[in-house]
Amino acid sequence: MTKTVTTVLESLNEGLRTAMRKDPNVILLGEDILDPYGGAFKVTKGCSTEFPERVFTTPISEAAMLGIANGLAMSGKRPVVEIMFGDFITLAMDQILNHASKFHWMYNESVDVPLVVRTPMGGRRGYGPTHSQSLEKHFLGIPGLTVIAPNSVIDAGDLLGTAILESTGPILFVEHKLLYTSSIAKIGQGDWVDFSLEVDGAKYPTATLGFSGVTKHHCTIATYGYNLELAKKAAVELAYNDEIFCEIIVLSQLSPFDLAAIEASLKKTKKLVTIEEAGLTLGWGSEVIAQACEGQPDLLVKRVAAIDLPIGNSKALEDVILPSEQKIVQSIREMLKLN
Amino acid sequence: MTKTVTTVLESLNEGLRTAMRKDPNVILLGEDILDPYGGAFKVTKGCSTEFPERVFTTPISEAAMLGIANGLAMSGKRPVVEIMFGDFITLAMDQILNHASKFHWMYNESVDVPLVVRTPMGGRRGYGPTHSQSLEKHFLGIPGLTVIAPNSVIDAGDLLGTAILESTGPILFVEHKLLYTSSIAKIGQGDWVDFSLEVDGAKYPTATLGFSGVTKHHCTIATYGYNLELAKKAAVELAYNDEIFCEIIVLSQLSPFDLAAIEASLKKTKKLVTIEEAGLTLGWGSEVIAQACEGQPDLLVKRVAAIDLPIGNSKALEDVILPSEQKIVQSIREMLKLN
Amino acid sequence: MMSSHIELYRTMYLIRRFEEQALAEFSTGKLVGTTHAYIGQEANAVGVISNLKSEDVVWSNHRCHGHFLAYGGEPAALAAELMGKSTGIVGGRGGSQHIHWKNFFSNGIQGGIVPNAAGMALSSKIDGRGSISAVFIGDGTLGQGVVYETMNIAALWQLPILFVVENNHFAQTTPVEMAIAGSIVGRFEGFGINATELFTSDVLEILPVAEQVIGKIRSTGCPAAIILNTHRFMAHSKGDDTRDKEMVKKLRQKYDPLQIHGLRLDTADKEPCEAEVNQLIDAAFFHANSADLPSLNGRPA
Amino acid sequence: MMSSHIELYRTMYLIRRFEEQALAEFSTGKLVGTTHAYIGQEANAVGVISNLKSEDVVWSNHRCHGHFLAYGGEPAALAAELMGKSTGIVGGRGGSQHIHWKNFFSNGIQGGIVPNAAGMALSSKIDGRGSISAVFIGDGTLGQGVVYETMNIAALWQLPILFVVENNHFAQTTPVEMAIAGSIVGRFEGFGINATELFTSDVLEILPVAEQVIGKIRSTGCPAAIILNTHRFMAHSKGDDTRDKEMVKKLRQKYDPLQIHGLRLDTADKEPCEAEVNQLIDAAFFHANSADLPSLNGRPA
Ligand SMILES: Cc1ncc(C[n+]2csc(CCOP(=O)(O)OP(=O)(O)O)c2C)c(N)n1
Ligand SMILES: Cc1ncc(C[n+]2csc(CCOP(=O)(O)OP(=O)(O)O)c2C)c(N)n1
Ligand SMILES: [Mg+2]
Ligand SMILES: [Mg+2]
Repeated sequence: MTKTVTTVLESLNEGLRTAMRKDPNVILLGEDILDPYGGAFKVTKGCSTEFPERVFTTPISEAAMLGIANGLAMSGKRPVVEIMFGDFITLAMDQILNHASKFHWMYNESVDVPLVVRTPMGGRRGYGPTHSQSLEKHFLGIPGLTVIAPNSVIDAGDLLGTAILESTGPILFVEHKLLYTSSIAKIGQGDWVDFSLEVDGAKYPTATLGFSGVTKHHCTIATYGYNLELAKKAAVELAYNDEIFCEIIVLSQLSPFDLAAIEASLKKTKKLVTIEEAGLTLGWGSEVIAQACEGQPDLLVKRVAAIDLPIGNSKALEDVILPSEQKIVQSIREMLKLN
Repeated sequence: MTKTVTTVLESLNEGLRTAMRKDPNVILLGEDILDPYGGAFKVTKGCSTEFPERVFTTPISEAAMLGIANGLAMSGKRPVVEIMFGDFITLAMDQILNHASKFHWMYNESVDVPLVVRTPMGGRRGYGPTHSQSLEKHFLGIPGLTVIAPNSVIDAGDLLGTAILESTGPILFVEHKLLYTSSIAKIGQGDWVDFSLEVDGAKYPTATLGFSGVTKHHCTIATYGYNLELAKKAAVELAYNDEIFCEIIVLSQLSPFDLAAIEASLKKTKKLVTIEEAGLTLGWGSEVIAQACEGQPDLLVKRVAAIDLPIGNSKALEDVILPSEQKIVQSIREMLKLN
Repeated sequence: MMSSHIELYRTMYLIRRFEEQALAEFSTGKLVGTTHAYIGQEANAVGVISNLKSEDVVWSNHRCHGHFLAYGGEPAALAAELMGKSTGIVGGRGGSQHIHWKNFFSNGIQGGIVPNAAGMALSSKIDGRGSISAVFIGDGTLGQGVVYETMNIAALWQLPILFVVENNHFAQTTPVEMAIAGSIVGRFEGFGINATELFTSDVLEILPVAEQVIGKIRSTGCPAAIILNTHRFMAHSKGDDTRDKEMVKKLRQKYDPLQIHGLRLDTADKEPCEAEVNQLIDAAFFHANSADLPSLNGRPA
Repeated sequence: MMSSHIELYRTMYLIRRFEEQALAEFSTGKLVGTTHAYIGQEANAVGVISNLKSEDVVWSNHRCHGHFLAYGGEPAALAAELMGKSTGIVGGRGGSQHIHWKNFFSNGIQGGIVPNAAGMALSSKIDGRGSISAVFIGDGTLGQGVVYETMNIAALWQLPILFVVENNHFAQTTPVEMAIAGSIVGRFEGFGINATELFTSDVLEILPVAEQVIGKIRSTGCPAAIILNTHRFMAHSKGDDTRDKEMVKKLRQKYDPLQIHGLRLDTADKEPCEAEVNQLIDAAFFHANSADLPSLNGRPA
């Protein structure tokens, strides 16, 4: 590959195509994924041209699409399903929860169901209440299901490739719409000049971002996906204005929960803020905080998330409903009693 | 009504029929709900005989059933839908999340959607992985949706009646299968001899159970639905064997979360154990604990729930996967470092 | 019920101009999000909805502007909704595809509206109100299972519901041949629902057939379907048209409902009508543009 | 492929005896949970599955015991599964309606299995393996939308899948007239899928028709459906029968597949066959009963 990949979208596209090249069992299913269109957000662009016999554009049938992918996965294929907007995953919930995720255990571990459901989530594009949600929280904790979300500091294409080629069970792969156009982070440069980065060796890695040269961080921020971009800005503001240094832990594996990196950071900071775009109640952060507090009784904790409302169409409404850099800064200041 | 109601099932049945008598707009929809069968768990028994024109037995179409109920609710009716097993609610998730729960807010509060979805949840009957789950956790926190669960210390029929007759928005009403045959608790008698009971005046009330005569409780147990029965036994064992007195808070409104009673109890005990039958991860207890810990930093907290696995069919598997009196006792002893 | 030639033309022209203006505002960045223009399909909305009464219900989809305007909705309120303003139909909360006004409703999940419409039809039937529900779906939406669940129940329970399938031969980029096996009429018939199919963009052909089908729903209380073969002249939403440009141009030449029906009008009637509508549209977008943005006002419920 | 008269009888008798024994064990409390007896429908499973090859796939539903035994599954493993034992088909994890062995699968969510079967058919097609998927559903399950989503895709993509609809005229307590509008055959045809309907409990009538339909699926690669009008003689699950007892008795007199086919056999063949099966069933339940209960063995994944 000589083409320089600069956005997360390009990385995902590259990762998808590489996976298809490596394994002839990779099959794509989804609505409007054929070239020249290449999918509503273009992640599948080029795939049908390169592998015409392995890309199936489907009718508007999210449940059947998932059900067919289950059947493919149980008979030697590695299907990758695109749900055009994550909001429609509700239609496939039965196939995900009562079929794909159950078969392996229910059939006494005699089958694998290696399928990946890719879908864009998130707001801030003015698409309104049925095209802007972050519904992944409803799928965290489903036994047998792995939920993954790329971000800008790890290789999103590799992450997708690993999910497609190495999974033995179903994976929900959640791509925030704004992440597509996000640049791949260059740590120590540009926006990221103050930060150092450590990425663990996990299959779906966790990244730890700290302020370079700072020996003691005061607070742990846990987040995933696009919200890292907000977390970063908030951390910079707190560092410059308040001399509060936050260590940011970015997970790519949302479920099953593996919070080792967060716990390690908390040993030092004793303060935890979670950031996510879904509605506050029973979001990803609730589990993170519940686990953290079960493990360590003396923490200060706080969740930053959307207000529990549909996502209004108007930008003015999106702005008040969704989390923002300002709300994160505010929450951390409140938690630390800096106001 | 002269008939003496002794089980929660009878109470629910009575509540449903009373609601139908009170308001001619109450309409029932569900699979196999006509007499003489009266529904798989008999909650609707007698309704179609008394109100033949208001009880609609449906094809096996959970999504359409909910969608039709939405339409009814938005045009003056108060539909009550029975989903035969809670496990099938996945099929109706889109209608619940992207339709019923959204319409009121999305349409700028110009419509109400007063519908009740009743469904049995829970295991311990050997029905296997697709007929034993407690999936309500996936529906907690959906903006616009209220989730209610009856229990044996409040009047379940009244609760259902309130949900049907007084709701302005959609309600998911979750009935644990074992609750049907549970006796209505007589506080201070039989099994309940040691307990005192306080029920708050909320629309969907919260009950606080304490040991009568005990001035200081050591630990707060928060739970809902059938799991109160386990909590009670565990509390009795801890009281007799360990002289640990637990105050039990039983919520009937699961979502939106209103944890005032739990917080009040925690002010005194500083120790919180949540009990639920769903898988541990991102269960109801995660939100309870996250909120509690955000509010008060010095708590000891612990969740008791099922192992994150499908519910095996074999009783031997149900027993290890689901929470039990013994696991609750064990967890509380561990938290209090009594082992 | 409206039916004079000029009135029919006026509504179709109103839809056309509204959509053109909305697309224009998008390119200048005044509108965000997305929009699905109804241009080319105007005769469907007008031909069907002209036959409805005020007690009847309309459920519509992502491509709802034409249905809304044919229903009598305010262009200014729709423009404001698209712009996310507090004066929008639903205060800027819903946007282009999520609106409600009187007995008109739309939602952005393909297919999900169909049982909602059936529920309202059931409500009408229970009360003996005599009103019907009309639900508009596209060809692609026939991919959704809940549509068939609802057909079945509507036929079993004899619900007064009109299924309107606007077959514009594409679902986003997917040609109907890649999305629908068998036949649309055959599908309805398999569920015991009478279906009438038309191949026209002439409002004067759609109007009487819709009248007849709707009349039958009213008199029998039974569901029925109209399949309207039609064409969209613009992209699916904003700029995502993968169809051959020449082909689309030819469609427009042949099937433009405004052209077809416009020929029946005297210039003396048509020109003032168009001028009036042009002004209305300008005013609608002008007012929308200067309206306030919404806020939650501390009311998160 | 098995096809001698006595072999057909043996399999049907095996199913019958298995189900009778399972129901008996329920009443004595040895089995918990629930079970859905296949008694009365034996000719369907045997008639269809006898035509399948080992590479073919079978997806079944809640009423799966007959399908499983016709597929060649071990009665002892099925009995142990019902009893929640570690020697069960899936180690006691699935129970009566959630089993998997070789290319046989079942699940307890009505309709959801249909796209799973289609996915396996697609896999076979992609690889050019020539194998087909057969999926068994009941009349009531035609209420599920995903069934139609799958019909559409199977027809569009020409997937080698056989839809077997066992119309036993009831879904739990719901008579088919209250559950299905239009016609079952018409529904398949609306999606461009050829459907053949039979009204018989005679395995010798089902067998050749299934052979022909399956042969056509193999040769054309296209989906097809068989609608088998049939009758269940026992309750839906354990004791929940709301049907008229006399009516059921009459059905049994007229439509018992074992009676119908049994008449063709000599007593000299039939008796030893029955004796052998009786012993097999006794042994199956005896061994199941004494087998160990499962544990998680510290492996929660
Ligand atoms: C359940 C669901 N899946 C996918 C989409 C995305 N989507 C919006 S419109 C559309 C195409 C609809 O095609 P059709 O029904 O033919 O209507 P048309 O756009 O042609 O008017 C798609 C796939 C959606 N809104 N809802
Ligand atoms: C999605 C779903 N809804 C409801 C049920 C409960 N249920 C199990 S079997 C059954 C009736 C099925 O009827 P039919 O398809 O005719 O099969 P039969 O039992 O007659 O063999 C129902 C309603 C289910 N298992 N799955
Ligand atoms: Mg279309
Ligand atoms: Mg049946």
